[in-house]
Amino acid sequence: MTVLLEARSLSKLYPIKRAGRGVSLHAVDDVSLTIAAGESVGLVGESGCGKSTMVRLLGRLIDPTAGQVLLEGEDLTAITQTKFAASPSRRRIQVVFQDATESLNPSFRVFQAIADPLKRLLGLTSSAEIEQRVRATAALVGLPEELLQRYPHQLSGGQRARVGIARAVVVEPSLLILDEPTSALDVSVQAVILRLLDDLRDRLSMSYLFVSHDLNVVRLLCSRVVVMYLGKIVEIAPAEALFTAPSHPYAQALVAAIPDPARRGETRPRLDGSPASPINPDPNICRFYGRCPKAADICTKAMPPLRAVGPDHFAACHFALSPAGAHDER
Amino acid sequence: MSLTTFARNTGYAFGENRLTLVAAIILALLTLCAIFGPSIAPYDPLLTSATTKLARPSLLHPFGTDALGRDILSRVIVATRLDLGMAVSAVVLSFVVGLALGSLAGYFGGWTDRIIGRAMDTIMAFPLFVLAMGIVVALGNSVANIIIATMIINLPFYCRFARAEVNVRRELGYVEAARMGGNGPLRVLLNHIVPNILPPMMVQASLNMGWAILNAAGLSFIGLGVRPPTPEWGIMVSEGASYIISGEWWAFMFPGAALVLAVFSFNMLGDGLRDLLDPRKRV
Amino acid sequence: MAQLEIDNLSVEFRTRHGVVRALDGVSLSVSRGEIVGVVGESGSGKSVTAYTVMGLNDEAAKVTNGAITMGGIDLLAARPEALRELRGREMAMIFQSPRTALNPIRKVGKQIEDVLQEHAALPRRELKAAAIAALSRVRIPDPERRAEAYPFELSGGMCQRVMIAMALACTPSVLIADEPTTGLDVTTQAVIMDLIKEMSRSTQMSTLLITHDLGLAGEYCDRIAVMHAGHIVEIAPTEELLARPAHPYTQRLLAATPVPDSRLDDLNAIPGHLPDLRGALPPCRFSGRCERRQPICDEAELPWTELSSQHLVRCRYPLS
Amino acid sequence: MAFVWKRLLGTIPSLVGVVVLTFFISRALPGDPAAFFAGPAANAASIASIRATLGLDRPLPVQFVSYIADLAHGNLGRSLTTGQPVLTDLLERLPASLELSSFALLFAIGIAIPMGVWAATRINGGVDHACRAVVTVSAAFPTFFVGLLFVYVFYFLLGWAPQPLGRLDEIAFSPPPRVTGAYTIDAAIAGDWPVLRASLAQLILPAISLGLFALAPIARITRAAMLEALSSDFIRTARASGLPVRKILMAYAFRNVLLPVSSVLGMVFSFLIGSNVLIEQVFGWQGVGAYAVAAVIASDYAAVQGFVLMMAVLYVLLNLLVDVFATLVDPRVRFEG
Repeated sequence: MTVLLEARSLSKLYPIKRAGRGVSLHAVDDVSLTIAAGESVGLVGESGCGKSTMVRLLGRLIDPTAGQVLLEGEDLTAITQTKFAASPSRRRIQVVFQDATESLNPSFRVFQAIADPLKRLLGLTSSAEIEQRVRATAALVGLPEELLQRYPHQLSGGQRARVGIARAVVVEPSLLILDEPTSALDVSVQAVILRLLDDLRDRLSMSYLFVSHDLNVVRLLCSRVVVMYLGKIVEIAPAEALFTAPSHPYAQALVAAIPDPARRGETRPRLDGSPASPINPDPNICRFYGRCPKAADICTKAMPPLRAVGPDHFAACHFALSPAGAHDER
Repeated sequence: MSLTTFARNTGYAFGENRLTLVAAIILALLTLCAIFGPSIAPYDPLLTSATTKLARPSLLHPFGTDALGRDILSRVIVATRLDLGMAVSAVVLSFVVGLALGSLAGYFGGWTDRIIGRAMDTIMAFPLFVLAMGIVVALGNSVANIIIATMIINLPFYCRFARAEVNVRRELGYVEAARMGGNGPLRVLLNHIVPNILPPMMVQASLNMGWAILNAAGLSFIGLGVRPPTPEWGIMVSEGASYIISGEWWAFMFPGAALVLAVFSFNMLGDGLRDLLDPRKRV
Repeated sequence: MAQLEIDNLSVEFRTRHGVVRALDGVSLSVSRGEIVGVVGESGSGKSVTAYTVMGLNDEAAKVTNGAITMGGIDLLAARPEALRELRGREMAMIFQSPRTALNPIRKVGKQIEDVLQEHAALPRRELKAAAIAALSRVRIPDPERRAEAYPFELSGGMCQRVMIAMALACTPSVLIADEPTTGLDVTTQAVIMDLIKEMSRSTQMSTLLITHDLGLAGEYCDRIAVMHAGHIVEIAPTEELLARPAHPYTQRLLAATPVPDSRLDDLNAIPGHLPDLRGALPPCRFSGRCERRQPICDEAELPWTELSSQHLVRCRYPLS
Repeated sequence: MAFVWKRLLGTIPSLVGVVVLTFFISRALPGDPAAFFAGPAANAASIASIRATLGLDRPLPVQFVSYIADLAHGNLGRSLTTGQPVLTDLLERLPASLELSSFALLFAIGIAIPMGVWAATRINGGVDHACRAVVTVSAAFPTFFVGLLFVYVFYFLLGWAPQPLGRLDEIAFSPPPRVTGAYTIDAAIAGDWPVLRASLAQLILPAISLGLFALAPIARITRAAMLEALSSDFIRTARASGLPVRKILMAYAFRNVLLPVSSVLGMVFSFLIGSNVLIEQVFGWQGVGAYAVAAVIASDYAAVQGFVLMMAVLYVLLNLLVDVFATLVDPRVRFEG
């Protein structure tokens, strides 16, 4: 298994000027993560947990406050934003953005939208070649040719989603980051897009980072899942393990919250309240403290590190069971 | 927007609101006056006559004559070029400068934004017409300076509008997608953002044109910028004002009506354009 | 007799581009303490149904046929003023995006007081205490302090609780929940749905849950009605509907909805899209998308098939 | 009240900007003020001596410091035409302008807001059409032209209005003892009803001409904001809760309209102060605007600069009032501030 992308201790802090010097919102806080070649990783968590910031950090759309993003060992964060736009690595990480309506330039026809990255990133100038590649990609994502001359507002939601995907895969990236690609679609369309995405990953041998709040969808597409809470990773697990035996109390609540007709009438543990403030959080208090059913004194004294709780399975909780069994470090 | 939808929307805008069509026709006529004014005018606008002072409107002089016996119709026609010219040049200047400054401020943020924003705030801290007066007085009493003053007091509107529009779009998916697609900052701004903010800015400009005309005319009304005997609507109204209390209404009425007509047409056209661009935003 | 009874309801919208037949022959009933789900994709008419019951449709909407009764009162015949007095007291509604559904510049406690003041026979000085009591009924911690908050100071989940507190302040007999958890996090969704379920059980309230999420309806509803293009195509007790869908659309919808044990290969799309609701429509509005379609589907009147006393399907050839 | 202080502090950058810009307008722009003051007949020596007396031969920063020092002492220079200190002149005439503008504003708000609200509740109804017509027409009419039209119709043709020559017919009446400087208020204080009546008669036409121009933006924004409020989610909630129509309109929709309306008031003040200059000119109103126009014609440099500065300061203060009002109306503003 070769590592394609590695995030090392990534942090993104947004200073809050009004509140004074040194006060900042910790959107992403010391997050490390790897994605293997050909792997599909899910990223879940509630709104405001730092998912979108992670997308922008890994997509090199914003600069991290600290930490690095490495693509096959090359430190991308060492390249400045402006230079990165023209660097050969730019094409290797692409993002499919949430809400296809907003992510398409309203004044670009579908053809232009797909052709633009070809011109900029691959430096293609021959219009015959561009046209050939745009058509091939359109066919690949199931976009009828007659739609190429349309504007985004003349397309349906599903068609827009396909254009968004086509624009990202036309440059044949190694890593495709999908930011809630189906959240605005009806289930019937979502099903088609999910199958398309799964199919594309095989055909173009890409890795996926699939960001979603819908755990059922993540489960369908991903082999490994990363759970974030308030800027921190709280659990990393193989998909099956996460859904059958989540280890971190937040992950447990998350899995328990999935609507499931098969479990009608069961009383399941619920997570009440709202998350603590992401502004200058105390580095020695577990971020989940205050909402956590297992909270104890130790949780306010030390931030629990991610540690192994099973094969390829890590959790950041003082009470997570280690693989050896029932020993905890109280 | 495809050509057919554009045609449909145009038809819609005109059909739904006949005023827009009327406004477009009036503006076309005014433009003709502005271009061919001196050759259309029946008399020399500067030609005085001691015998026909303050003559009532008649077949010979449809709009009557002024206190110096000059033909008011000719003066109103010839003045079109100057009045529209001042407003159009001021609006075009503030449009271009405002778009440039606003886009830079909105896209790059930080210091660029703060400096430009502070400058605009300072302009906006004045009552705008009063600032325009101050500027013309300081720069000197000339038509060029009226244009500059009108441009300056209009600038914040365009600048802020462009800044806000760019700012909204900067975070939008398609701009981030353009960056993912290898576009550098300038290209993102020029190829992906500016084309999308031009249409709403043009609407803004056409709505603003009426105001620019009013400002320029207001300045000449109080004796700034244009000097007699140059025909200009504002100054003609001002000259005619003295004869109202003795009942010679035509000297102020016709140039004033021309002014109203021009402002009204631009406002209507702006409203129509806005409907055309976004039928939902109808007010 | 059911608390809420919708009988053969048809609604049209007059638009610039023609008359949209948004609802056609919709019948549905909700008993005391029962939660009935209305499930469908966007444009299926589920929200129109809810708004028509509440009398909140805009002026372009016109009820062309049918009846709605609540506790024996004919809602469609009621005078606007009488209907207004029922809203908030006898029937209440909660919406999606609770943050914008609350008045941004009025304290949330005050907004609940407004409802109480209108519908509850309470002296003025007791309003505040009653509002706080309503907040604590939906288990908002520290209700005295929260009553003084503005919506923007509360999280989305908390705002939805305020909405529920407001809706339930006068213990209505009918609650309509229109996508109440869309836009909320899954964990919050679970808490809110638990709360709605608990409230409807404890006060014997009839609840109509409008949702696009079949999984959610499957967990919380007693019965589910599936809507497609302004028709209810199937209605059945939840277990029955999920286990033995009889309408091809229901089956397709189930196959397209990811649930915890579904696999990608099982996930199926629904071919085609909703028919244009303007102009002529076939008796079965699904026929254009249906692979089991027969010539007769586009001709004769569409009958209801009764598979059991509780399970009705609007298809000539139901799946068995 | 902390937010009021915060807003007050927030005006400092504006005031600094105003002072700096006024200084530059008066000193650093092309055109030699000394030559200007010296008049067309001056020679190089006389210009140089004027330059020295004006302190224009000193470096710019020094000039700026002395300019600030002068301002701090309320010294705006001396008017060439009246021979008095500019500040004295302006303060003497300011009440007349404020009186006129306040009446105009009251007229505009009193008509525009009810009209906008009414129009929005019955869209495409009679009031709505009337509202749109009034907005369209009044936005197209230059204030000075409206003023002149009024004079022609109401004075010359109908004879209803008194001669448009100032604030009071001073042949028939003598001004009331000065308390506030506004004749209407002073006359009311003095209990001098004939003078009150006469001064109101003088006031009514200029105030309405001025108010008409301010009316358009207020009515427009009220109608638009009310429409938006009425179609918003929280109004739907209020309807679903069975609140009475009156309450929905006033406590829910209208209060939410106050914020956008108050934000357009800043613009309206700017219009009013500007148009005030023109209207005073038309009606011979002895306010600061007419003073400034006279100064423009007489090339009375210091007077014009003083006027610009005073109006800017007044405008900044008015905007401060608007801000404070917005903060009182909308809790969100308080928290963002």
